[in-house]
Amino acid sequence: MTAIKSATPTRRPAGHGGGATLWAGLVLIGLVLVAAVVSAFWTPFDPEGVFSDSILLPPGAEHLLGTDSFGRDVFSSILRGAQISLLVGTVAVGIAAVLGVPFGIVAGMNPGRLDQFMMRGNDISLAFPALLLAIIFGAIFGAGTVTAMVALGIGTAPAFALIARSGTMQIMSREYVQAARASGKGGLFIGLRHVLPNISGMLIVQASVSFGIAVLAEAALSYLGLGTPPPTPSWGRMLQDAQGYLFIEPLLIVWPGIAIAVAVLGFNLLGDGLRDRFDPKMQVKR
Amino acid sequence: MFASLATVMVASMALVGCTSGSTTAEGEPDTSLTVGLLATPGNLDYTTTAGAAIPQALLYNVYEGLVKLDNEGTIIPLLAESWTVSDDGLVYDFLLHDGVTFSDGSPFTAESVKFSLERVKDNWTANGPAYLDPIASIEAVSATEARITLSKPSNSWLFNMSGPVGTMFTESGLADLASAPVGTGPYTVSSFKTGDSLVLAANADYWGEAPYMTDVTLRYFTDATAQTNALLSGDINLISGISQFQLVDQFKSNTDFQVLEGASTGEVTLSMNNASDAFSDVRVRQAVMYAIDRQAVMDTANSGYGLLIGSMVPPTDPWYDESLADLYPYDPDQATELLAEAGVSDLTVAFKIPNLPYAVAGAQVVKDQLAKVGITANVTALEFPAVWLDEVFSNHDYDMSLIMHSEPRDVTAFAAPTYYAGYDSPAVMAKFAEADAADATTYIELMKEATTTMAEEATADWLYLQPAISLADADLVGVPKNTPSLALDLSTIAR
Amino acid sequence: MSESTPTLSVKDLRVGSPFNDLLHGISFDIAAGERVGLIGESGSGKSLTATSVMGLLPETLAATGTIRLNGVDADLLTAGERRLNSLRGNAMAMVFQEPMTALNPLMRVGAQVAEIMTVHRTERGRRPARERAVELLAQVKLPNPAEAALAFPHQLSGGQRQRVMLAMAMANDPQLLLCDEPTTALDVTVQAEVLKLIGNLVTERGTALLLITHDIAVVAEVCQRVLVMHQGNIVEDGPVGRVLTAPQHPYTQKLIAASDLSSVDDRGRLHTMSMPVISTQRVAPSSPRPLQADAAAAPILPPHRAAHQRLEQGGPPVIFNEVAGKPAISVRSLSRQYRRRGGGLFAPAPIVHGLREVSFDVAEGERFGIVGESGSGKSTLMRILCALDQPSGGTVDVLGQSIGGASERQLRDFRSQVQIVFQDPMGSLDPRMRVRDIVAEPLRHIGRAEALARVEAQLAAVGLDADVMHRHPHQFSGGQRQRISIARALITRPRVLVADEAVSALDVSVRAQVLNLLADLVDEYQLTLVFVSHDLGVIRHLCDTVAVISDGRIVECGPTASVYDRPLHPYTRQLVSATPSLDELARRVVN
Amino acid sequence: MVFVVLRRLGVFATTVVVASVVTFLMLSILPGNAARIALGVQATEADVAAQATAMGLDRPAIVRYLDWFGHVLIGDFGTSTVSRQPIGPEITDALGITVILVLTSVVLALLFAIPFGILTAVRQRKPDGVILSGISQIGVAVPGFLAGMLLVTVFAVTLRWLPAGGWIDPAEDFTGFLEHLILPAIALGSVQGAVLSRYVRSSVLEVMREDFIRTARAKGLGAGRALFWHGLRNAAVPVMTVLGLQIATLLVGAVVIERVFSIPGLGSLLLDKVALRDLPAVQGIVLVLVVFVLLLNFLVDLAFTLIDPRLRSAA
Repeated sequence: MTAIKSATPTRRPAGHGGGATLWAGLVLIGLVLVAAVVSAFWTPFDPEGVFSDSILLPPGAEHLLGTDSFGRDVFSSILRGAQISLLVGTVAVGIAAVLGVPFGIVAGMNPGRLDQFMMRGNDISLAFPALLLAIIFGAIFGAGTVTAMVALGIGTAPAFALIARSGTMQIMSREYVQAARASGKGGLFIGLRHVLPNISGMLIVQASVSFGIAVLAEAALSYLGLGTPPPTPSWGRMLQDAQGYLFIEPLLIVWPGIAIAVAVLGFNLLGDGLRDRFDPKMQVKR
Repeated sequence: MFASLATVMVASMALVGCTSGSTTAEGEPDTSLTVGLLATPGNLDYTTTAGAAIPQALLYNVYEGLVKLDNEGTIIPLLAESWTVSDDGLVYDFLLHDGVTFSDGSPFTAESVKFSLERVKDNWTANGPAYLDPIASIEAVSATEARITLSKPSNSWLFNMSGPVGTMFTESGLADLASAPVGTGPYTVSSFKTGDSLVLAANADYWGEAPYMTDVTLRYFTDATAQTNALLSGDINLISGISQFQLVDQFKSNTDFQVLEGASTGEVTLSMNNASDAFSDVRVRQAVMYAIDRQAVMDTANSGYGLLIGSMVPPTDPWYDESLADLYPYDPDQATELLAEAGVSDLTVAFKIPNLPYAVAGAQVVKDQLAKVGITANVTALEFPAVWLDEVFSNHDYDMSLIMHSEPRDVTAFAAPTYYAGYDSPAVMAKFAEADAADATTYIELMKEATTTMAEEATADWLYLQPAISLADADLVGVPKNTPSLALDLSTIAR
Repeated sequence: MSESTPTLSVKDLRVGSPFNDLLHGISFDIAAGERVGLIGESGSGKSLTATSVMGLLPETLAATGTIRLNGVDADLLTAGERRLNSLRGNAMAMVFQEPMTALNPLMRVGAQVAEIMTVHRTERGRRPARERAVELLAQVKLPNPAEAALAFPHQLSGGQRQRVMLAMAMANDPQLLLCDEPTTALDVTVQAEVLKLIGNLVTERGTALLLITHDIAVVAEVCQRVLVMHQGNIVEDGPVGRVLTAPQHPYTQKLIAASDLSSVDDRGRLHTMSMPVISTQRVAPSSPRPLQADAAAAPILPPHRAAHQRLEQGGPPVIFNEVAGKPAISVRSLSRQYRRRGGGLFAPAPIVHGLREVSFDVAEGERFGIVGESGSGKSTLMRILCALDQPSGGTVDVLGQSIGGASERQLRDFRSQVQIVFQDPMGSLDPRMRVRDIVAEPLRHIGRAEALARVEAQLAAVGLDADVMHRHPHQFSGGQRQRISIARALITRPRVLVADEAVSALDVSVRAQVLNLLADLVDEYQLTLVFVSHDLGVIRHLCDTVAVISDGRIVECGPTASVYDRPLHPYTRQLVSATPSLDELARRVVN
Repeated sequence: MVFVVLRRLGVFATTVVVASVVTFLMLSILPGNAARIALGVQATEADVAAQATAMGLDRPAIVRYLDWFGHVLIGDFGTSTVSRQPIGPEITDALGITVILVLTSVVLALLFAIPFGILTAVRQRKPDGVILSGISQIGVAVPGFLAGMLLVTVFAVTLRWLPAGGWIDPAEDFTGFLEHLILPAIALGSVQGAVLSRYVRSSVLEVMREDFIRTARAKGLGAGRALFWHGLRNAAVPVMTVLGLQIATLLVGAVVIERVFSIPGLGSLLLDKVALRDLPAVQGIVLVLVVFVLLLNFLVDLAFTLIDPRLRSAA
């Protein structure tokens, strides 16, 4: 009966607002990106050195956002901090996708026993949240950016697997997959040529949302001392350091806070925008 | 500093009298106290569990020894009313207080002394059972007379007796050391939750003068900020030994609170692995000494709080020598010269620090300063205690580290060739041994010499002495300022 | 009918989005108790008309004009939401197309029916409403209504759900009932019953009916008057009989002609609405002949004539359409059962019988139709014939290749010999691929240049110009998409072509074109065609042999004409009577 | 229905076992010598070795696993190598605290998210709807612990209205308990609420497009009533999934807030025990956390089958 469905005019995707959200997201992410790139070549001051003579200066002409307890220029640190956040986000999401997507596709393409089995496995990995992994890994391999990224990646993978699976199952029911099989195409070909391109939409949405989550998680981990070790500036650790100076220089807590919010907001908006942009038929529906 | 310190003490003591007097006049005084501390004990058994946290809570409060260290670091009688030492310094006769009972009701007698001290050798695994090695024999002359004979004279022995190893236990109280300690002290443990709180209640039938505070809660925090927030919001009354000093200033200006600065035994040490290729050459170590601007380190990492000591000796030790602080002035050129002399160029060292705030902060400054003389320090913050103890302390797998040594008179231990500093100087060890056996005056002399040698040979860079800063409600008096021992003595605190 | 005030009167109704106009000022009346059909192809705006009457237009659309309902002073277009709420489901009610999704899945149907009465206070209190609901369910002929009332929608069949929708709609005796494609999603036999039901209900109660559909047959079944809609305008308005027999507006004429599968032109092709696209391209640049020569060598004349047989109740399994010599397809006692998904650890998986003991042949070059309703097993059969599924019993030989237990490797040659055309013109083309890649997909071991050449040739053969090669599927209409999938199916020069509901999703006009195209290509390439469909009409037009399949069994099989004119099996009779040909319908309405 | 439950239970059990193995393996490669930590800096290597044997650290992995999990099954998590107390109580205490905290925050979150999410969905095209959903977007982007810090600074430190942290057992002093609960619960709840409201919004939007809502409208229900009577229950399904996941992740996720407010919850306990290399305790905690999550998913699944009749019949 699908025939009749597609014969009737398909509803237009939800909300023209999608465009606006999309752009807002892109702009914010753009800001972070620029900060990261610029800081790779130039920052007003060295964000990693120690300047005993310029400790805890208030915002001013020389130091736009003031300096921290090591006399570091906060503005420089914020710029450089963007690198860590993006790095963590990218790698974590990358790992998650690389692990989760093929897993999900394979499960989705082989309904029945294998699928059941794989999904149980997925449930178990779902039961180890990223933060828990980060704590354990931190103890095993020592805390650090890499550990955090890996933990977040593995912790996020199950989500990707689920999305990929449900998407795959939708695609597999489409007739063009039947047609491909009827002309003797193997699973690999179908997976790569038909399934992957057609679920990429929802995967991108998922990726962008996960990215935001990863940035937040990195902050939380740094706050717990499980994140990026000093002197490399990380927004999360800047927050933690600033906590001690809440009464001496309250602004120190504001800047990294804003930075994090901007990044996360950016990726969430992007995600929502894309979700509206992509064909509504591709949305996961129980 | 000493003077001021003493006077304040006296003043506060005086205050105890009047306040307690006045308050009793009108209604019930508030005799409950909540103290905010950082390191939480894992359990309450310091006979088998290391760490300063347990003694801090229990020593002098729940457990008592024959002698104790007062806040000035002098040995004063506790369970022993008095004692005499034979001329050869081998035989100690302790006269014990009469009618002392343990919190479980069992009596404290010379037998208890014999039992407790003999127990140490076989049953203690932590907190330095070796300290009692000098003991040859213990006999209970009478119920109130205990005689301890040493195999060789030892100056450090009696001092150590003021620490955990010297504390008195009763056979009937050993059942559950980990959570229900039984001692003769002014307080008893009424509840303990790891990582959260330890509640002490005044011991009703305490043999000595009853403490002013009847209910004391020790609350444990994971970071100093939470600690100070708690004090500001009135959750706690006292923070003993704040660890992040940028938090202090806000209290100085606040009349609701008092800031008490005292001396501790915590030497913040930039340790170098004397046995490693990097630092086996004394000149390289000395280069480091010149390369580091300790004042700057202290200013940045410690908000300027602390005392430059230049050796592993705090002012509270009799053989303290202020002059050592200026032994190695900040002089990068000198440093580079020494390096050149030693034929070392672009030296790279593994700088493995514990992931503790002061260490992380200090290391960044040190790294920065070493870089200026061409030494690259690769900082890795190791999880403390687990990984740091394993890698640095046990396996000596490091070139440089940064950690605070808080045990009192730990310099002798530091000199031991098996210790993680890897400092191997028979001469110095011999001197320490000699000193320990010598008479009181030569003891001090020899200790001074030995410690000075260590400073000169740059065994380690003792950056500064961590100040003992206590933050308290304005109305608290008798708060111990110094921490000459591991104990946090609650008995003197009053309103 | 004009003297008494009409129940519904629509004047100059215009609906438009910010971007384009969808209804260009349509006007019509419906008298009390009158049954009016609104017919048109997808996108003609017929659904919009209904939704505007109900005041349920999506907020992105704006409507002007006037819509008046008898006894309502206000203009429905301008009336306030509160007022409309009091009318909807009360004075006017509507039945929607998708029976699957139109009911709340989490609510018992009885309650859903009762609700409409409690909402409008036509029944005091819940209990009486519930009781009334059961009565209504009885009136829409739902088997044991008391139980049905307690059922959840997913426990009912499509037809039953649609009956529930009707019960709901009629609950408050509306003076106007709107039905939007009420039976399109249903099987033909069910469709007939539901239509009958609608007819009876409205005549009994004198309710005015506006029935929206794309299917003239449906209109003819129930309606007195028909409005023909085309691109947002009503192009013709008249009594059904007259419109069917003597359509005036050219569009209507074409529409009628196209939907009449019994009347063909001299070449035996259907009348299409536009000029036949294909004819020009007849001279296909790629001449299949050389390729075909050997394959087609076996002369298909004299044509194999199928025997007309039926399956006796509880009788022995029959081998239908047995072919002397070497048949293209030979199926013997084929059965397929599978366990429903989710079986496993504890719950024993329920076993579903897709096919039971099916045996038949298809001769080389024969046009073999398989007709059946949803769940009859026709799709399973189709899938097995294409080796997309494995038989669980029996043997299946296609072009001498046995399907049972064959590996992909063994099937490689088979794959290029047997191809499929699917139903859903959207779903059968990968939206992310370009047309050239879609069509080229079945080709293997062929250089890119040659592949492209063949694609271009094939597209031409199905009547599409070369420039479509670089476009994506969504840029095409349903008909064009179906041409593309036909091109894909034929590019390997298959000998057997399986078509699964290949035209069910298309508008009548397009349907005619595609059917003609298929017919042409089958002739040209001398294909053996297996055409699976629920629509007896289409089959009758296209196939020379038809097998009627029901509940996993072939119940009757024989030459199309004789099956159609002299059905042996009761089920077939039901089926046939449910799909009358146009002139038959015309006859019915006229007298 | 019974079958469904049984099957799920079976699956649940097996997953738990597998999870326990994973947990054990993960932690058995933990560096840092528990014995050394117990003895401290003055102990000799010989002492440490002896201590290790005493702690049974030198037995083969499989033996230790079976020994451990066997006891866990009979509710005995073993004794902590540090506090030398049975671990069970320690865990249950901490778990209790965390669960109270998490549930309170989730309730707060729901109280905020449901109306807010529905509002933003219904008024999605109106300016106020857009603004409100923008606000929730920002809420999602704020780190929870930052919210915590700010709350402490304002309400505890500056205004001195509420305690800056710590925890009081409700049995001891209920008002005190509430006082200590409010700030952390809000800190945790506000962010979760923002997140939830996003999901509520999207699933309400989803439902509003469903055909049966149109049917309801055609029956004469106003848009509001149609959504309320027919929409929300349907919308609840996806939201519940998220909720389950949230609670699950929060059990550990709360650790950050627990740190800010120095609350002795499960997360904090985990961090402490990891720091002390109290292996039995860490294993116990991790296992409890994991099982708790699995249990939650299990319950959520069951809840679905209750809400959605379609799942009842289909196994």
